[in-house]
Order: sequence, then structure tokens, then C-alpha cells
Amino acid sequence: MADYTPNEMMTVAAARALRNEDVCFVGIGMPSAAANLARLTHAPDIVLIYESGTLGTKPTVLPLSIGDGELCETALTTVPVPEMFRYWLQGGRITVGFLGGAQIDKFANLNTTVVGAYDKPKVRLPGGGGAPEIATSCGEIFIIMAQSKRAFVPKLDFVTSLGHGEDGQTRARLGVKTKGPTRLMTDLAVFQPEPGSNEMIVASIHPGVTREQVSEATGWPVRFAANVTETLAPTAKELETLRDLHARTRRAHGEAA
Amino acid sequence: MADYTPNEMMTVAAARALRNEDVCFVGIGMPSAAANLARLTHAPDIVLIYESGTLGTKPTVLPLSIGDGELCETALTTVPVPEMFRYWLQGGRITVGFLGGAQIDKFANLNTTVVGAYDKPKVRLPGGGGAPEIATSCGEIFIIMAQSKRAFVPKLDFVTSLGHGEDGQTRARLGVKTKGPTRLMTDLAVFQPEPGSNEMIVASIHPGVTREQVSEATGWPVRFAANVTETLAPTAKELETLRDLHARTRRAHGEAA
Amino acid sequence: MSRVLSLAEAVEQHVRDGDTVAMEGFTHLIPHAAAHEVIRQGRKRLTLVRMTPDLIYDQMIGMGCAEKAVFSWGGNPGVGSLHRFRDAVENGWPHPLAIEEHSHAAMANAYDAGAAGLPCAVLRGYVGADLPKVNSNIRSIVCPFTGEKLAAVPAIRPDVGIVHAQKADRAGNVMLEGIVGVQKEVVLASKRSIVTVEEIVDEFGQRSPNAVILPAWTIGCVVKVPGGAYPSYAFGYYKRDNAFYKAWDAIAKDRDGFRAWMKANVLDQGPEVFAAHARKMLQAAE
Amino acid sequence: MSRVLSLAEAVEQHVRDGDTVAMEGFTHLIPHAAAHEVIRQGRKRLTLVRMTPDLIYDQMIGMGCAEKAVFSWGGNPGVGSLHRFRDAVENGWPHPLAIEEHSHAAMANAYDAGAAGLPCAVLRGYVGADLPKVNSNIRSIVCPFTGEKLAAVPAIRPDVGIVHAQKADRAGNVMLEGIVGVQKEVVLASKRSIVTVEEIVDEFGQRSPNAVILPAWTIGCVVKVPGGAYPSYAFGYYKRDNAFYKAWDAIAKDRDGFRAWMKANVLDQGPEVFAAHARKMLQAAE
Repeated sequence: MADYTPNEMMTVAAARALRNEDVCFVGIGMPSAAANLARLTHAPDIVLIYESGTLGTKPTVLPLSIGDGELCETALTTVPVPEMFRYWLQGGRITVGFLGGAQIDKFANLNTTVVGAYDKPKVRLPGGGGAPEIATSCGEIFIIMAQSKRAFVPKLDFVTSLGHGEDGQTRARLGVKTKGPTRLMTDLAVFQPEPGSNEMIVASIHPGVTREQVSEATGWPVRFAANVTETLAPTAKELETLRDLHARTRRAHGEAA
Repeated sequence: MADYTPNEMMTVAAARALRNEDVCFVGIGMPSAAANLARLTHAPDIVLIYESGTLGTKPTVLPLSIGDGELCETALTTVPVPEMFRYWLQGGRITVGFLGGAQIDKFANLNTTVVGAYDKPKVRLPGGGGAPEIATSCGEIFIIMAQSKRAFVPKLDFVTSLGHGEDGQTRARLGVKTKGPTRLMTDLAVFQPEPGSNEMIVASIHPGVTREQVSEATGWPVRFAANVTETLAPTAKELETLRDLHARTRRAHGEAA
Repeated sequence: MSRVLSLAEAVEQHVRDGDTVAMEGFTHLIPHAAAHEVIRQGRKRLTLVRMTPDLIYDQMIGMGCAEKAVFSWGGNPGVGSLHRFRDAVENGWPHPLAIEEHSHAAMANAYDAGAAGLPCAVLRGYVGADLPKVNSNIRSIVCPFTGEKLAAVPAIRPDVGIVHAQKADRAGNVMLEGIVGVQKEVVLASKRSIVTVEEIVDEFGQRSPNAVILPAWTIGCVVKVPGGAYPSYAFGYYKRDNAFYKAWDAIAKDRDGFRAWMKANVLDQGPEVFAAHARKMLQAAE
Repeated sequence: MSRVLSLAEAVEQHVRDGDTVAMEGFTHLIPHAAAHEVIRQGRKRLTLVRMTPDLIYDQMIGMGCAEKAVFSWGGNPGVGSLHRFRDAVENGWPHPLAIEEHSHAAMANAYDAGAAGLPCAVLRGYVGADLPKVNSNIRSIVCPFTGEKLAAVPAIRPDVGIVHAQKADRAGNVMLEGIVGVQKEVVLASKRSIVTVEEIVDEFGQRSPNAVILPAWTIGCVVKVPGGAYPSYAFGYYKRDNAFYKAWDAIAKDRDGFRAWMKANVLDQGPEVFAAHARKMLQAAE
């Protein structure tokens, strides 16, 4: 077994959560790496959709932006952006959406808008983009985020997108029919919502990581499932595929520099 | 000057009302003949749009249906039907819409829905189709209808599409910004709305037709403008172009019978 | 993921008595072969949704498949009346037909809303018209910014959507072009769907990056029926048989004549006759 | 009917101080050359509308053209922050920037509503999110059929819409393909419009019957600017300069460095430099 980085473990864990039957709304960065890793390994038929309008895209290198030419060139077809959000996302056709953020709380609500007050921000983040509707329109949500106390906070400065809400029960209260966040993949562990409370609790810990490390990197008193397992380390094939993908991507994005 | 039929006079009068700058929403039948006659004579740049989604179409034969292949093959491009009604008609991009009907009243409201009661119709007509929104979304409306007491009635059985309303003032009252019916071309005369009252009054009478004939074919006490003129008879070029168009069309529609 | 079936299997598995069925195609690509199969299989009490009932629903209504029609223009385009449709509405033959009537704009928006997963469509429509007085499914909302009153109609969400298209690939994706109507919307809005196609190809190959394609995973099943749109047409394959549309007027005028025609041309036939119909129109195609 | 102008004339005639301007292109076909011309002509107090402000608005904001931004995602895609945008929001440099923030879905729907002539757009959006608390232009309506509460946002109706496309024909019609974003919507929604294109051809020739085309009569003016989307890209012409997007992070981080770059690369240049930029990316294009 080759060595691997925490980031690679996180990406591999996310890729494994995807099924061959999924229709996945992919974001840029780690979600894109994870979704394409899944497609290049155990889920060859997975349908990847990027919000730029590309349906069923099969990029050979990862896009830097959500609308790189590669996505359109390898897609089944490309639709206008209003149609993407209306017929494909809101239409309920996506089984899994990926999200990440600057801050997350224990009910997997996310903030990608501001640190500090909205009107007088300490840090103005990019904002929600597709997230507010991805969070409620996709069948379920996978979240990928590296852990730290700064990111895993007791209370968000701003709720950009709904997870399980303030008390874990908000989705049902608002009549939202989709599942919301069902998995949170970090560089240390995999979280899943506790049945009933919907609090994100640790389901598996990555090899070599301790419970204490997970607790220290979480800004709320983190809880562990009764049967926490060790995450399966990346296989040689997963690592090789992921690294090839990243190497191809670096060459493609750097070559015209 | 060649002989011509009342129908030809009606079509020619309608064609002449169109300007080279117009963007025209064309219906099947006489409107289509008139719009294409205009395009083939004095208005070569007129933009013809059919509700099947064909933008800027230039058919060499008249379509039998609103979606004959000819319309698509000669169009600048073809858009989906929801887009046609949303971006192009409702979007306010059409300068002239053509309408006709089974019944018209003196304020140019039209009925193409039922003769008799709606729930127990004596005659079930095809219905509104695009008309209800054409009537209010186009910059102005031209109407083509052969005159008879059965068609030109004091009161409609059903208002399929708004003209100037019950009392001629309905458009303003409902906040409709477009002009509504500005011309009514019949086989006997051309009507225009009287400024102020918006009652359709006779502006010109076709050659050889008397005021009495117009009155007898109108189910309300028809009024004549102060300065009624005689409609200019069809020119040889207009007649020749129209007849060629109809001959080509007959050959095309009949050949596979 | 779409499966390739025979037309008989597709209708058998997807269309049930009492269903709300939308067979679309705006003049172009009307799924006539599929409708004939529904008639042959004797489906009853259907709610038939279609902007223009056209010959396809005239035939189904006349054969007693329908208890309700949702439509926006019920004529034979460029010819005149749909006699079977009228006979059902005016005289209740072969049995009464309930109607829900809209404008084209409202129905196009309602399909769009169905595809978009919305409960209703909003449009500037029906201003000064009488339809809202006789159709309780035409209501209104007020724009919260301008105060303008706009029309609202319920989204169309059929049990089954049936359309015809030019081609499918081996993976079951469907491509259509030309007058695309509300074809994409009806498939996306429907719980189940059948797409009949002119041909099944290995791969679509060279095409516009914005080609109109329904991915396989949005479709219930695909059926190859060459000529399946006749007497409507398939852009790039064969022309509309305008002469037949004219001839239909006489065929449908009389109840007995209609039934005899349906027996000879529908009940006693199978979907393979459509290929011959299309061949007849082929020399006319471009 | 669209007229062919020089870029300087087009901006001179169509963009006024205080206008609401939407320059669109979703990652693809971003009208960078037109934005540089607006900067060179020193337009002020603009309300800049765009789903993703991207480098194009980072430059305009940093150069003091804007007093307000309407947007839904304000980052450098795949790279990080837009430093000039942040500096304006966080520190009021070069002067304060008001913001009106939406989600992508809401803005896409708002452009659609603008093109469709509606006063507002309706979507199932913002459920459980905080944005409606800080943006009074996010309101709601209730479906008159189901009682469901839906989000409503005002239609976007810019004074000027500016987009880039692949080609225009001699008649002034514009064709685009690939990721078409909200390009069509923004032109149809705007009172005035400028379309820059890679080339002007005699005729479009062979094309899909459903090609994405903006008819000449919907466009204010057409300007030929080869490479005009760089460092964004034009499908079929040249690739996105991802390396430049990464390099922008360092250029924009520092106020002085930014200004020096803008002087050398924008203020002291003309639109003709874009052709050279695109040539650099050409060998990479397919």
C-alpha cells in the first residue's frame, strides 16, 4: 500500500460513497476530483452534471472552473443555465449533490457567505452560488471539508445552505422532502447523521487518526457512533487513478502559463 | 388590371398593412398568405414567426399546419414552444399579431371557442390556441375575417381573446399597454378603431362594394369614418405573387395524396 | 435508465386504464403509432393532455379511450374541425368527454412547470378573456414587487408522457431536432414515459454541443417505430402528409365511416405499417 | 436591427454613467474586451449584474466603475477570492460597494423572467437559508393550487446587456454554442445590448435547426473583437487560460500591483490586444 495524504483519503472516501446509478451535481475542487475518481473506478456509468449546463460529462482532466471547455466537449449535451437550475436541479432529477464550505455546524448547515456580520464582514467569502438550492433539491447531500476548529463551529455566522437546520428537525418542519446531508467526508473521518437527532456523528475514522485528533479539530463536542469503524485505506488502484487525474490536470492547466 | 376575388382583395389589404420593419406572429390560413405576400412584395425584411417555434421563417409554399417542415427548414432557427410563448410573445418582441375568428363584435373582441353555451355548445369550435395572449402581448393586432351577419355579431357567445373590450375601454382599465386591434380586413372593407371610442368603423371600402353591402353583412349598426376611401385594388404584381404562392402551395400539399 | 421494448410491451407496461396521458409533438413528431397501440390495447377512461388534440386524439376519443381532454386548440390544422372530438363534446358520442381548456401559452408554461418541479406556472395570460370563468384551474397570483396580477395554472404532471423522436443511441439517450415543441418538457414532467424513435444508432456522433437530447436516465423506455409519427412527420426523415390531414375530414365526419377506417387501418394492423406510410412520404423529404 | 460598430463606439453609445449593466457568460464567453473598454472610457456609478463577478468585475470594481454589485457567487473559480471585490466590500476601496446577493438558481430565473417579460421569477428556493433575511428583494408567493410557499425575486431588466459570442452574420444575427449560460436571456432582458463576436461571416451556413441564435432585431450592436473573451474562452476558437486565472490571484492581491497591471494591460492598450491573447491559447484549442 502506497503512502497517501489526508486529502487523498478524504477524496477517496467521498468517491466511494457514490454509486454507479447516481446522478451527481458536481462542484469544483474536491467534489469534482471525487466524482471523477468514482467514474474512473467503481462507478463507470455515474452521470456527472456541472451547473454550467453540461449533462453527462466525462472530463479527462479536472476542470479549474465550473465551465471549462473540457466539460462541454465531453458532455452528452449542454443546456442553458436557467434550464439547468429549473429542469435538472429543481426538477428533482439529481440523486446526490456535493457541497463544502468555510464553516459547518453539527447539523451540517453550511456557511460560504461571510465570516462576521453580513453587513460588516470580517471576511467576505464567495457566497452561495448554487448551494442554497442544491441543499434542498438533490436527493441527498455529501459534504467534503477538511477539519479544523475554525471551520467546524458551534454556530455559523450565516446559514448559506440548509443542512438539518438549527435543531436537526428543520427539513421536516419546512416540508423539505429530500434527505439533506447524509455523509460528511473530512481529512480525519466520515460523519453520518445520527438517526432521529440528525446530528452529524463520526461513523468511521481514517487509518492512523485518533478520536482525540477528531475531537480537537471539531468546534463542538463531537460524538462517535456506537460502532465506529476504521475507514478502509485507499487502494493502490484508487490512489493511482486519483494521482493520474491530478497529474493530467496540472499539465493541462499549467501548459499555457 | 386582372379580375380578383373578394378573398384576394382581403389578403392583399392585410399584406399592405404590414411594414418592412415588422416582427409578425403569423397564424395559419389567410394571415399566413398575407404575411408571406408582404414578404414577397413590399416588405422583404419582415420577420415572420410561427408559434411552433420557427423564428424568421421564409417558406416558399404556405404551410398547411402551424408546424410544417417548410417553416423549420427556412427559419433562422427554431426554439422550443415554451420559449416561443415566454421569451418571444410574452417578452413583447412581436410588433404585429394576426387573429381571426368565428365571431367578432364591434370592439373587435373575438370568439373562436363555442357557439351557444360553453357547457352545452351548439358548435364546439377549436378554441383559443395562442389567441388569448397574442391579443394582449403583440404591439398591435390585425384581424382578417370574411363578413357575414353570423360572424359579425352584436354580442359574442364567448370572449376568446380581448379586443377593445365590452365598452371599448377595457384595455386601459386592465392596464394592458399594447394597442390591440388596429385594423380589421374583410372581404368588403377595411375597419379601424375610431379614436376615443375604439369602435371598429369602416375606413375604406373595396372597389365595387357598396355601403349597403357592408351594412347588410354586419350584425351591428355599422358606422363609417368621415373620410371613407376606396381600397386600392390589388396590383398585377400583388395578384401574380399571391396566385403563384397559392399554386405552389396546392402542388406541394396535394402531390402526395 | 431507458430500456428498449416492443411497442406492445411498452404500452402494456406503461399505460393503465384511468391514467393521465400526454402525447405531445407540436405538429411535428406526433406519436401516432403509439396512440394506435393504446387504441388496440383498449385502454379506457384516460385523461388525454395535449396542446392540439389533432388527429391523434380525434382517433382515441372516437374509439372511446378518453373520459377527459385537457387542451388548448382542438382543430384539424388548416383544415377545420376534429369531428370525433366535437361529436364527443357536443353529443357525448361514444360517451361524454369532460374538457379542461387552456391557452397555448398556459399549457406550454404548465409543461415547463411540470419539468421544473414547480406546482404551478405563472404567466401574463388570459387578460380580458372568458376562459378563467369556465376553468377553475386558471387562477392568479400577485407579483410581490409590482403588484401586477398574473395568471397561474397548475403544472402538468402526467402519469405517462409519450413522444416520438428521430433517434436513440444504444445507451438509450434520445435526440430530436427541428420543431421540438414541448417534447422534452413532457418527458421530464411525466412519472413514466415512452419514446418511439425512427432509428436506433450506435452513437450520435458529430452534433451541435447544444443538441436537444433526453438522457437515457430520464426516459422510461425506447421503442423503434420507423414512420411512427405519420401522418405527422419527422424532420430529416419524411414529410407531413398534408393530403391525409385533408382527407381525414371526410373520414371522421361520419361515425360508421370512422369506425370502418379505424378497423381497417388501426385495429387490424400493427406498428409495422408506419414504415410503409413513411416510405410513401420519403421521396418528398429533404 | 443590430449595427456593426467599433468597440469604442459601441460602449460610447450604449453604456452611460449610473447604468445597470449585465455582462454575462457563465465561465465561457465572458466579454472581457468590452469590460476593458468600459474601464478605459471611465464609466462610473454602474450597478454591475452578473452571476459570477469573476475577474471581469474584479477589474471594473477595482478601477472604481461600480457602486453596486448584484451577484450569486463572487470568487475566482477554482482559485480563491476576488481580492478587488473583497477590498471594496470589506474596506470600501476604492469606494464602498453595495451588494445585492442571490443564489445562482434565483439569478438564472430572474434573467429568464426578464427575457420573458415578467415582473418576477418564481422558484423553489432559499428554503432554510439566511439570504432572504438580508436581501429584501427575496420575497415569496403562495401557489394558489397547493398552498406551497415559493420564493420570488424581481426580474432582471438591465439598461445594457453585454455578451460575447462566436459569430455574427452580415445581417447581424448572432450564433453561439457550447456553454450558453444566460447569454440569450441577458440580451433579451436588456433595454440595450452589445454583442462582441470572434468573427463576422457572410452566412452561418449548415447548422443545427435548433442552433442558439439571437436574431439581429433583438440586438443593439455587434462588434468584432477576436479573442474578446480572453482569459475566458470561446468554444471552437481558443481555450480558457486557466494559468492566467491562477496568476490573477497575485496580481489582484495588492492595490498598487493591481493598478500597475491595469495601466499596462488595459488603460494603455486597445481591444486589438485580445487577438494576440487568443492566438497564444489557439494551439490549445480543439
